[in-house]
Amino acid sequence: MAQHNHTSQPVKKVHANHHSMKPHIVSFILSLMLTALAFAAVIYLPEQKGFVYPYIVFLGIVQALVQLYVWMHLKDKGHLFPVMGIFTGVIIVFTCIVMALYWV
Amino acid sequence: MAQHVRPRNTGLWDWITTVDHKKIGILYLVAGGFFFLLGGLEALLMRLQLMYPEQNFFIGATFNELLTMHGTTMIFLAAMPLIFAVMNAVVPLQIGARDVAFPFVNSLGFWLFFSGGVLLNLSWFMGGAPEAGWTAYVPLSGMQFSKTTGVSFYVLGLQIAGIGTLIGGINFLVTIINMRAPGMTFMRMPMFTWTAFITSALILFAFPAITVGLVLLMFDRIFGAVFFNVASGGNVLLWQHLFWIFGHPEVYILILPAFGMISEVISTFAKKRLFGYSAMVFATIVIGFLGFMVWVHHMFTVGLGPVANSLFSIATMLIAVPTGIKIFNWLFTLWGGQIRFTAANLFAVGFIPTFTIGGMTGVMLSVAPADYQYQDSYFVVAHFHYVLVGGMMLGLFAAFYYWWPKMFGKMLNEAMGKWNFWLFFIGFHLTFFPQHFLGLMGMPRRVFTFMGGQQLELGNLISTWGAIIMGVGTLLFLVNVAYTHMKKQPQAPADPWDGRTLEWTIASPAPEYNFAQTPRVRGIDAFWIEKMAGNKGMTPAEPLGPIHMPSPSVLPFIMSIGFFIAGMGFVFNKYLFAIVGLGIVLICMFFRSYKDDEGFHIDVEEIKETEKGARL
Amino acid sequence: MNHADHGVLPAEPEKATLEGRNKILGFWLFLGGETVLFGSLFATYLALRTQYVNGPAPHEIFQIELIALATFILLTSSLTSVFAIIGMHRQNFKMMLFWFWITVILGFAFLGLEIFEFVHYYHEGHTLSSSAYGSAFYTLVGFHGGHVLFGVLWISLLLIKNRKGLTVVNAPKFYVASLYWHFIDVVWVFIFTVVYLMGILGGQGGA
Amino acid sequence: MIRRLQHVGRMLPLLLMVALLLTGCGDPYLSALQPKGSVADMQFNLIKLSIIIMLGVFTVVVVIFTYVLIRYRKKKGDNSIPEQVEGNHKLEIIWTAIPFVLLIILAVPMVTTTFALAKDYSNDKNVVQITVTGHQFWWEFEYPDQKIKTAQELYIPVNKKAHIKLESADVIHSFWVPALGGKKDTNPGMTNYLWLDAKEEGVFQGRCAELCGESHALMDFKVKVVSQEEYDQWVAKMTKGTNKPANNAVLADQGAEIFQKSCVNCHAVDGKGGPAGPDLTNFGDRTTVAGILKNDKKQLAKWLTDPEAVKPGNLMIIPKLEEKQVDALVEYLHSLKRE
Ligand code: HEA
Ligand code: HEA
Ligand code: HEC
Ligand code: CUA
Ligand SMILES: [Cu+2]
Repeated sequence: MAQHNHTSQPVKKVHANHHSMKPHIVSFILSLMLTALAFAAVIYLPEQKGFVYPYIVFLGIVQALVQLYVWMHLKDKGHLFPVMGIFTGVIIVFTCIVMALYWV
Repeated sequence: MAQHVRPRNTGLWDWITTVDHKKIGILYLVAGGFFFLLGGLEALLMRLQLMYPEQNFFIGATFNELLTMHGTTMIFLAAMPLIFAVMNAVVPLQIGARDVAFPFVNSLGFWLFFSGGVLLNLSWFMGGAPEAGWTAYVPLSGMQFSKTTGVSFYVLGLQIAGIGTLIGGINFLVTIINMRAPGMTFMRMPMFTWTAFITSALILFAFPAITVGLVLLMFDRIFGAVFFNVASGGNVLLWQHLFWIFGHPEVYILILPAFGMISEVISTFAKKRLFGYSAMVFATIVIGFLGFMVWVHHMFTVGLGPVANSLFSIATMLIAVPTGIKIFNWLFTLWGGQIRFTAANLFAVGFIPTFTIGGMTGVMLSVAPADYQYQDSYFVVAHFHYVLVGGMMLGLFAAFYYWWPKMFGKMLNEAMGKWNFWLFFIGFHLTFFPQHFLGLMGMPRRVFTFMGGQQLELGNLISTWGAIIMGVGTLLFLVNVAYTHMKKQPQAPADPWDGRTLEWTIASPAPEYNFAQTPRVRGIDAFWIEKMAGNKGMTPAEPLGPIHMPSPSVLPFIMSIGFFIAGMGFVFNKYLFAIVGLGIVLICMFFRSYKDDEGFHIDVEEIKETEKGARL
Repeated sequence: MNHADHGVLPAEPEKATLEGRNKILGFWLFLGGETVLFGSLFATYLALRTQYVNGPAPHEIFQIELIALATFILLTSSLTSVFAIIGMHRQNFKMMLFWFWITVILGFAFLGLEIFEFVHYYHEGHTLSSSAYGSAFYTLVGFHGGHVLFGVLWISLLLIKNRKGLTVVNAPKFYVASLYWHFIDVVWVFIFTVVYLMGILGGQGGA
Repeated sequence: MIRRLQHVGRMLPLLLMVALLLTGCGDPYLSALQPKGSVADMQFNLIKLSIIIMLGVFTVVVVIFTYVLIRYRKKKGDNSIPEQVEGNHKLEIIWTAIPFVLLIILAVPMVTTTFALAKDYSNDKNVVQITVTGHQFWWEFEYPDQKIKTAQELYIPVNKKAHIKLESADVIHSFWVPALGGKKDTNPGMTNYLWLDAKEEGVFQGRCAELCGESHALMDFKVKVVSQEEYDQWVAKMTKGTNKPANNAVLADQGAEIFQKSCVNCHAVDGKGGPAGPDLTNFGDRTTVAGILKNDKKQLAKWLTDPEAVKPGNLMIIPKLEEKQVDALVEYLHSLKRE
């Protein structure tokens, strides 16, 4: 297929880690652990809500970042606009959440 | 590589299947223009009713239908598509691209907008139009208080049109990020392309909020959910938040492209580069960002408390700073220039003081305790028409006069254009200036009448006469278009205005493939640089070769029909229709994904032929 | 171009053409929009999280084992779709197909659990109309479920259609589908945290 | 600082002009430009301050604008190419900084006023406590301490604060008395507060400022500001008073009978009757029917004959009444006068 051969962005070169399973298995185990920690906190510390709420939200955010950066390759080069897209979204989501908690 | 034959379609079929951004631009222009006339007609009817106190032409529900449909039509079905029209016609040309990133999606975007718009307007004939205002506040817009199907039409029409707008926005983002010609760095992009870029980003992040709002309202109205039903624990402020988290960015979605158009027109007709280009870019980004942080200024009177009100009041005021930067940069672009008062430039120049007034009443509104007086009064109506009509519409008219030759290959008549400007401009101020005072004198908005003897008569009378004059001005534009296209006249030159940017380096109208050879860009105002260097045109960045084009497709049109049928099905609780409609959509998606579009090629001979015929 | 040339693919076939790069970037931006979409749904849920007037409260009906299982399934499916993309990058077409099919199967398993769960709640009197809480719950979780459903259908279709081999034309499609699938998993992380775990704790508190 | 004062000094005549211009505007009992209470006063001060700032900015813009358009228009035959100026940092900093300063000048009184207007007087014994409920398309006023319920006309004593609790019976309305102060919404499922006072006796026009359905335009009410004595008398009348006998007692009795049959489900008189319509206990004293018609025989008859023609979409649904019945009802309703 002929392409529009004018582009301001050169074709990206390969990154070796795309071929390797290791980082992905590591992040899978990490995700499992984070999930398990969250469930455990809810099961074993049901009375300490003041701690558990922020704690599990924090775990969730860490897990989301791991998945975004490792599995969805945001850590790789050439992902400036995806990163901007997602995090602009996140900022707006954050304002929405604040709205929901304080002003509705 | 298989050489595919170039499909040759003509007439209606061609318009329905086209994926050419220039033609889609024209489709947006025609459809948006039609809806503008419709919205204008609704405005005229309202103004007629309010010409004298206690008249009885359109009262009660009818008036509410008119005002809801006027606002909704103007914002979603006139302003948005007219902006998309100019973006489609101009952005790819300004960045030296042969096409947009997703031609198919682009066409789907148009057809979705159009079917949403048609769906919404059919409500007039199918049980009544929505009557809860363009803001559709719950619970008034809920089933309990709005028993006709009007609001359901509103919900589904906007939902469908909104999806179209959203994918259109993504298309422009990717086009601008990935398809720029060599040398066209971000900081060399023309101002209009910049504003189109930021506007598309705002669309991407703002529309999902209204999508969710509309889904909640639809579930409440159609599936018995209770989001807004206070007795079941629902909350009526939730809708207002979701609406305005979208709604405020929406007004910047509308004004930013107008800022871009003005920037192009003013710098061309002052024969100067844009003063403070980098500050302009920066200001655009800041306005876009702040736009998401101020939505509560529409809700000062709902009782969120002094802390929220103060914070959002200050955040809102801050937007005056980047906007002020823009105003002064335009003034200083004109400063020291060689100003030519063409029709396009009249509109652009008229924009400056008019928008300034609108912006300043905006800042007045942002003062929360004072807004307790202005809110939902005609003062607000005056404010937003100053920014929307005096700002955005003047910008759009400037853009039409300026880019008409590039879109159609014909020049609009200048003398008529000037009449068009003066009638519209004077009519505009007559209509909306007195409304500031009406509001302060105690006239609420969205009222179908006012009582005599409260000193509101004069203002309303002037306002109605102004609207009539504005209507004549608008009609004059139509006459101008008709005259231009009926009269035999030579094809417009490629560069009629002594332009500065890439779109003026190619023939008018632009050939199908835009650029025979992709140009190499050497700086801001790329064409002007070459002109000053004594070059005839741009230096090509590639040898002449066959050009690959996407094939036309009727799928977008069919998909939009599917959405239309589904929408109707939901409005009338006929789920069979809904399923059939959505089925059509899914089948089209299946086909699209199943059959790869291989496109076709325009060969070198044909390109040479076309280029020879062009009047460069 | 659809046919032939396996093996001579560029290293990252999904980004080899401008069309491919456009598709991937466009899809990322779309995910940015989806972020706001789910964010608004989360905000709605949070705003109404204590409004279970006539219906049951979350801690009365949620079953933590079920949620743990669903979470595990979806997380694993995300991993398998990573493997599929690794297969693509190794130009091992069979490997890619295999892992994508596993992903699809896991996706269906997740959906099955969710349907089972919803039916169960329905019998407990927790419905779309039982309370504002119910409306918010079903809309948020249902939107996610709808995304899962769309995802499995989409990936299946891709797999059925592209049996012949990998090309620079279909590589971006697979890549984008895997991005979509990961995104659904990321959203689920917040759903199990905010909706289920916090619900089980007793939704009264703030976050 | 001194420069700033001089600046303000030069603005003074302008300020006076603006004030004069604005205070001349509109019906004195309706217009926000002729404030008659401390809330409206504070708001009017902010309005004036912001208008002055805006006029200043606008003058600068228009002066530059006019100069540029006249001075730099292209002259015939002049084909020179203007210098392509890139920008000017000094200028750009100036027009970024000055608006900032102006906004701070505006923001400070904004914040203080916002908090002043949000003061809670709900437990203040010296403040009149009132509950206002918005209905499609009429206003209900309740004085919980005195156990008075009325509609369409709100009585408050002059120079005394009133703390107003805002509620809604159906959709969102907004309570607005421009000459006394800004508006606040009545939200279903929520309670809002607002305080007001009036510095002058008189009848002030109030309106609903949020689209609430077909007759939103006609959802007017009146605020009657009276002297403290008059107010006390009114309270006494409303709480302990009885009605004066009607002029035509026979007719009025007939009316009362019809009323008990067809109207009492929705309207209460002396605490007996349904809540769907306005309380009519003191209807004879009101100056309006349904907030918009003059309360005389003819207009009341018009309302009773065809309420829909007066207020489209209103929720008073009654069977068609005969002329005689209407006459009787009018006589009866006008006899509902407190003494
Ligand atoms: C194109 C559309 C557009 C634009 C650009 C704006 C711009 C602004 N708007 Fe407007 N607005 C609307 C469309 C728009 N608005 C609409 C449609 C509504 C009503 C919706 C409805 O209820 O139906 C509305 C309502 C609205 C409200 C709510 C009113 C109410 O309902 O009570 C407020 C309150 O803060 C507000 C504020 C502002 C401000 C501060 C700006 C600023 O961005 C303006 C900035 C510009 C300037 C200030 C001028 C130039 C600056 C200088 C020359 C520098 C120096 C200036 C100073 C120091 C002051 N707007
Ligand atoms: C881009 C947006 C936009 C535009 C361009 C306009 C344009 C105009 N608007 Fe609009 N207006 C809104 C957006 C806009 N408005 C919004 C959002 C609202 C709020 C709605 C709500 O409260 O919910 C509103 C509300 C609104 C009101 C207040 C209604 C109320 O609160 O009761 C009024 C009243 O004067 C008004 C008047 C006008 C007028 C006279 C024009 C004029 O500029 C129109 C000029 C054009 C014409 C006059 C057309 C001329 C053409 C013909 C006559 C030919 C017709 C032929 C065919 C159809 C084939 N508008
Ligand atoms: C279904 C309920 C209902 C019934 C029955 C009803 N009304 Fe009404 N009435 C209302 C409502 C609601 C209003 C307020 C209308 C408005 O202003 O929008 C009203 C308003 C009025 C008013 C004006 C009140 C004011 O404060 O200005 C009068 C007088 C009146 N009704 C008299 C009557 C009489 C007499 C009858 C019987 C023949 C009657 N109503 C029966 C509901 C009812
Ligand atoms: Cu009540 Cu408008
Ligand atoms: Cu706004």
